[in-house]
Amino acid sequence: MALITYRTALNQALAEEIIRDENVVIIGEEVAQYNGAYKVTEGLWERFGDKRVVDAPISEAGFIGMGIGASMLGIRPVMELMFWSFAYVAWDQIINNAGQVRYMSGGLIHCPIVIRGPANGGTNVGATHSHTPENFIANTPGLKVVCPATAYDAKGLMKAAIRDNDPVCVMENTLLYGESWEVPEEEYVIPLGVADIKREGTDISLIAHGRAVLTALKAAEQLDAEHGIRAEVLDLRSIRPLDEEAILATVRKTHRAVLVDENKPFCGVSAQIAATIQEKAFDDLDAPVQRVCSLDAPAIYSPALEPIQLPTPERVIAKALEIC
Amino acid sequence: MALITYRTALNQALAEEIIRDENVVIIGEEVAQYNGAYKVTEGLWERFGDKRVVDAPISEAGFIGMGIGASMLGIRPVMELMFWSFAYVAWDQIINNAGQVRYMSGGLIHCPIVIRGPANGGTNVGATHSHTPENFIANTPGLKVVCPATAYDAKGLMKAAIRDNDPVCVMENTLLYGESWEVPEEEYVIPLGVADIKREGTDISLIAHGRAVLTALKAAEQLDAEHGIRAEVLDLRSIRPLDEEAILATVRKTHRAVLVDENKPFCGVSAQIAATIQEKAFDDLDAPVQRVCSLDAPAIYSPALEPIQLPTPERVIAKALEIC
Amino acid sequence: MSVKKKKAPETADYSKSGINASLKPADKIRFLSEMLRIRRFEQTSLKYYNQGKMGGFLHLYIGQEAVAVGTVSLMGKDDHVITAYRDHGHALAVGMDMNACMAELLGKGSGCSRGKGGSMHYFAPDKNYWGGHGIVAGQTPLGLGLAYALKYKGAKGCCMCFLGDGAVNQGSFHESLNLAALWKLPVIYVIENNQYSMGTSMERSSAMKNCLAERAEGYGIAWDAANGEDLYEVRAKTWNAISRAHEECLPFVLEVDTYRYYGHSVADANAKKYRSAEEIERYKTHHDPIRLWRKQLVDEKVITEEAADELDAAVKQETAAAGEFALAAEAPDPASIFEDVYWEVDNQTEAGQTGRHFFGD
Amino acid sequence: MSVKKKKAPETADYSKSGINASLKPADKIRFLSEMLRIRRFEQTSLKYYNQGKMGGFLHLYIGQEAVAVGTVSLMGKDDHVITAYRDHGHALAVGMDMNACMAELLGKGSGCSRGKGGSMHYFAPDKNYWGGHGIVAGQTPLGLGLAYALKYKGAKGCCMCFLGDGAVNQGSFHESLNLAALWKLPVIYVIENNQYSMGTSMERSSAMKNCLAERAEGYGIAWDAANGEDLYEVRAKTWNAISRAHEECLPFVLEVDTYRYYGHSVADANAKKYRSAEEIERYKTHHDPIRLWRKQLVDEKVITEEAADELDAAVKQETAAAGEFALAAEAPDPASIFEDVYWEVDNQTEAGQTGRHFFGD
Ligand SMILES: Cc1ncc(C[n+]2csc(CCOP(=O)(O)OP(=O)(O)O)c2C)c(N)n1
Ligand SMILES: Cc1ncc(C[n+]2csc(CCOP(=O)(O)OP(=O)(O)O)c2C)c(N)n1
Ligand SMILES: [Mg+2]
Ligand SMILES: [Mg+2]
Repeated sequence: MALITYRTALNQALAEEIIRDENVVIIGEEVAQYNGAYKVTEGLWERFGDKRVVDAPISEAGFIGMGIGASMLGIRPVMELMFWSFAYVAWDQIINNAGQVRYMSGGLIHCPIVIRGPANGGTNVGATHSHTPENFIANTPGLKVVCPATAYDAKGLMKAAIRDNDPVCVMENTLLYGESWEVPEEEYVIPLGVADIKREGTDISLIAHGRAVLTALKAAEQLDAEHGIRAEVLDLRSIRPLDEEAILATVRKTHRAVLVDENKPFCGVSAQIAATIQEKAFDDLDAPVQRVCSLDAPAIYSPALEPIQLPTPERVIAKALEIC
Repeated sequence: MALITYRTALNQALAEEIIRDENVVIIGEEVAQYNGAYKVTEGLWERFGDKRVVDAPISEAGFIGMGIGASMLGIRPVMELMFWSFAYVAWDQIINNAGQVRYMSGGLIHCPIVIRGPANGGTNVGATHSHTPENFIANTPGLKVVCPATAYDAKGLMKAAIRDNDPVCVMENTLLYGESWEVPEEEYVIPLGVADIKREGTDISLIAHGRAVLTALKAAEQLDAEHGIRAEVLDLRSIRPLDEEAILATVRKTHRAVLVDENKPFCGVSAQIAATIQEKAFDDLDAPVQRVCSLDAPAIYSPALEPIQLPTPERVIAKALEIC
Repeated sequence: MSVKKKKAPETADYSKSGINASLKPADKIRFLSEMLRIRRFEQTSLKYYNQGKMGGFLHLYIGQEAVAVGTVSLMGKDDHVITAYRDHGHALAVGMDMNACMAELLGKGSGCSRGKGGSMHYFAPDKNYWGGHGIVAGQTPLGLGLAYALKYKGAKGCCMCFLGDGAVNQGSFHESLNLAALWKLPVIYVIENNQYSMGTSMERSSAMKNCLAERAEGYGIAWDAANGEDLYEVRAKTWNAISRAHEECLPFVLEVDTYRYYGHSVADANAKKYRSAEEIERYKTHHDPIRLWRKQLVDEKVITEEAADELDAAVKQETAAAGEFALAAEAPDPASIFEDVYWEVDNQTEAGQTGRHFFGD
Repeated sequence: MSVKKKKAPETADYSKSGINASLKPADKIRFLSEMLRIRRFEQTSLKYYNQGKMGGFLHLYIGQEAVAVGTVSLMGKDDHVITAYRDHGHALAVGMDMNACMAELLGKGSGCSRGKGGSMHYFAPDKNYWGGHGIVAGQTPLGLGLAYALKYKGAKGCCMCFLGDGAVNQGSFHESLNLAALWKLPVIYVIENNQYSMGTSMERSSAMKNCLAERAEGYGIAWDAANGEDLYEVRAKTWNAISRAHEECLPFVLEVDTYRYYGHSVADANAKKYRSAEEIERYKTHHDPIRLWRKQLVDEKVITEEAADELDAAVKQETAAAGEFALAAEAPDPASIFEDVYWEVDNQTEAGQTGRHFFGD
């Protein structure tokens, strides 16, 4: 196993899929000659040329819509949004075209498209650049969405997303691009809809997705070291499809849950998870499910304050202690 | 008290506010000369003229953004979206401009804009025209959203929305426009953030917003008549701000809740309400909070099937019986 | 009311232009038949709509038939079509099954979209027909994508993407134009200018120099304007666009003047308020594409009045039969609500079975 | 690399045009001072950025100063400004406090946006300055709205809305152009064409006939192109646009050729890859707006070389002091995270107190 970055893992996934399937094409702003604003596509244009790696002008509605149209004819575009925040200028294309055309056509059309890019706060880029719309996407039947937390997951999920015949939104994280994890040399694919226990435990479940998984892991370590509480950390990995069984299984084991979620609280992903747990594991719960989300205001710029706006291990620990 | 339609109630609210405040201007597609696609603005152009009631071309991003800009300089635009579904082509304007500019400017700017129009399924207009984005809006700190269920509420909330100095989204319902309720002749305003008990009860709480309130009321009647169960029906009216106290109070009284919600289930408004109830009234609950949402697929066209895709009294009753 | 006048009859005789000169009488009669099929189909659907047998909207194409039939008549095997919600004309022109189209209106399981799309959302990928789209101009980047796919695959084809005179003011259309020109994509935007977007005349919705297609200039895209009442002219000018797309892989914007006789949709109660009865009457009497084409064929001695009447009668029968088929067809199975959401689920693949795809129960 | 050449020096001598002929020496020196203040401010901010004292992005305006200073110098009491994320130049030009601007970069509570907006989001409504917007072209409909409000209120003013050469390809800009023309709104779109959007040259992002502003033709909007290295020309052509807006309440599109010396943002590691070192050097040496203006003033004998050096030294002191102010300023109070979200809450009105506004705890 090699220690590689989340960015490299994604890059490998893209390269491998470009090679595997001649219909895979990477399209986005600065993905080709510039090597990607965040260097996820580094070297791909040089390796695979103009046809497979395409620089787009700043026209997200236009080029995302175009990608959807091309996917209807069998192309498998992997569209980069420089930030997922920019999806809002292409929102109609994503929700109404990618999300609904299979349904409205009675199954005659499908859209094997991937839309990917970072969706996270924490880098002081301000409110307009820090959206995390996985809850919006997951609200929309017809769309799928995954939020990998490690390099291993990023690679495996990206490959699954590209091979999937439905539109899949992959939400990455600029704060993770430079982090490293072990990744096998051999090819592997991680199916969408399968959660992963990132740490075993017996006393409480910390359920998270994306970078919040790392926050949960830190909290778990501290809970163990300082409070003797064994927390299990469940990484959802995929939001839709969702591994509900894994969620219920961990709660049935620990009887307590804190959900860690970088979404804003109102109707964030953790609202759905909390609602599900209380509905389906009501009698297994020894305490209310707790949520730790981003503080409920637009993302603040100030580097002094933004770190505390996101879920912190401290806030997770405090919630855990409340119910343990 | 006069019996007037939901449509007329809205029309009165608009007219009264146009008269009250010279900065109020109605802008939207077909709102003026055509009298509104759904006739909510009927007669206003004739009464108030070109300056106050303005027909816009099909450019939602352009004119909603324009309205937001005008509101920054003190105009109070009331923008009609012919359907809230069309908000997705203006999504960036709504979320990033109306929603974030006050914050990003450190409070120097505010946007007293109202964006209104119908947001509902049930009229066989297909998946692209049946979105109910109140959960998306409520997820966004900086925005407010209300969903009136009756003519009385529609008028009072619309007037409050127009006078509010923050951006308020008013989500109406084409299936309610023609329905009538008693509305007082005297002026009144309903503050945002105050829920309303539409029916008192002791055995179970049915919590809903928008047209789902009427579904809940029908279910409550039948529960009473056929099962001797006294259901309390709480109408949220406003989603953000939210009357959490009223929600917790009814649950503390009845110890059981079914949430009725025309949103799609994943991260719908009722997910947030369920999460809140289990968190804050955990010990008061005698059973898990249940949710009745729209069936989890894009809105189907077929007039034979669409009615059962929305929450029905039958589904509400079934859920209520499960936990009573 | 619209100030823009129908163009004065052009001197050019498009019946002689290459693509038309080679037409056989049978072709010309087929065009008449196709236009009639559209009109009679919609008249039948209108009857059902008024009887309350349909839900939602019904946007009639009546008056515009020469545009769909003329443009679509030029399609080769790698040419594709996409349009907006006023989509019956193009659907029938590409050869979609009339029964399935009628059944769709009535929301039946045997509808072309299994009752899921309705009037605005017809689809037939096997006929290179990609819908039927309800969001104004939403089809314009999709059409671009079809052209992109054709070029990517090396096919000598194009995508004709239809839009209305109101749709030109949506940002996605403008973004599409820039991309089409920048990347030399074989997409032809056909603006069906019927002079109104709902109740708003073109002058009240669109700023322009002389015409809407001229906006293409700003992107260096070639454009033209055609008189949509004349099938020959529509074909001649469309062929020019298609040839460019096929030979040079270049986009084109073609504005076609036309007119709809009915309201924006059948629910449009104001259909006779925002334009005068005289205006509508003038179009029906002097500019009706079917009437004009029939007269043309009679003048050319391609058809007799009697044969034309017979043709019409046969078409009426066909549409009536389609109506009966649709009425008799069954409503979709309630379980089908959850079908056609995810390909992987429908096809019971492994990916369709890992994790929960549907929520709420 | 950009093919588009700087225009050959025009024969017109813009120093003689009405709006420039009336300038007093003090005005001309003030313009020099303002351009220097922008440049020195940004050089100071760059130092802090490289020291890790800032977060996020820093988009430098250096090289483009004559555009902001020239256009803003013409603003009257009812003229307003809105721009994108490359916003320091316009902010200082309208007279925003340099200390507050620097403190904002460092995320301090005394920053112009209370540390909430950062580099991309400066605001000063009291100076008719409406930001600072991070979404490309997002400011274009907002600027239209400012113009709408001015017209609605009967003010004789306009809104100058700045955007980049990459921003012209966003749909919202196109929608804004149509609305501006249709409703005759006094908005002036100033395209600051620095030839690149991030690492993409204009030719790789924008299809056009001859220039970007020409897209205005399709909407019947007047337009012009100016050489952004020449403050006189910028002022003369902007004044033409402002006069139209004031007198006839009409929109305008003005494309100004300019150049940025630094990368797209400081984080742009490729700044010297997508364009040649020679290109950058050529602009710095031959087309620098400050250098050229200084020379002009010396030639006009409005200032001596020594006085210009003194001015520059004073400006450097000012920016250094602003830097120190910002460094010493306090971080915002964590409680302020929840401030400035809702007006009604901040102002403790009744509406701000009914119902729960914030969630999560
Ligand atoms: C984004 C969006 N805005 C508004 C509508 C409602 N709407 C449907 S069709 C239409 C008029 C379109 O006119 P035009 O483009 O001229 O096409 P026509 O109906 O004349 O064929 C409007 C306003 C919509 N479907 N989508
Ligand atoms: C909708 C959107 N897409 C992409 C971006 C990322 N981005 C920020 S600036 C920029 C380049 C803009 O270039 P241009 O308009 O020429 O302005 P300049 O930076 O040269 O001043 C890009 C791609 C964004 N902020 N918003
Ligand atoms: Mg039209
Ligand atoms: Mg630029």
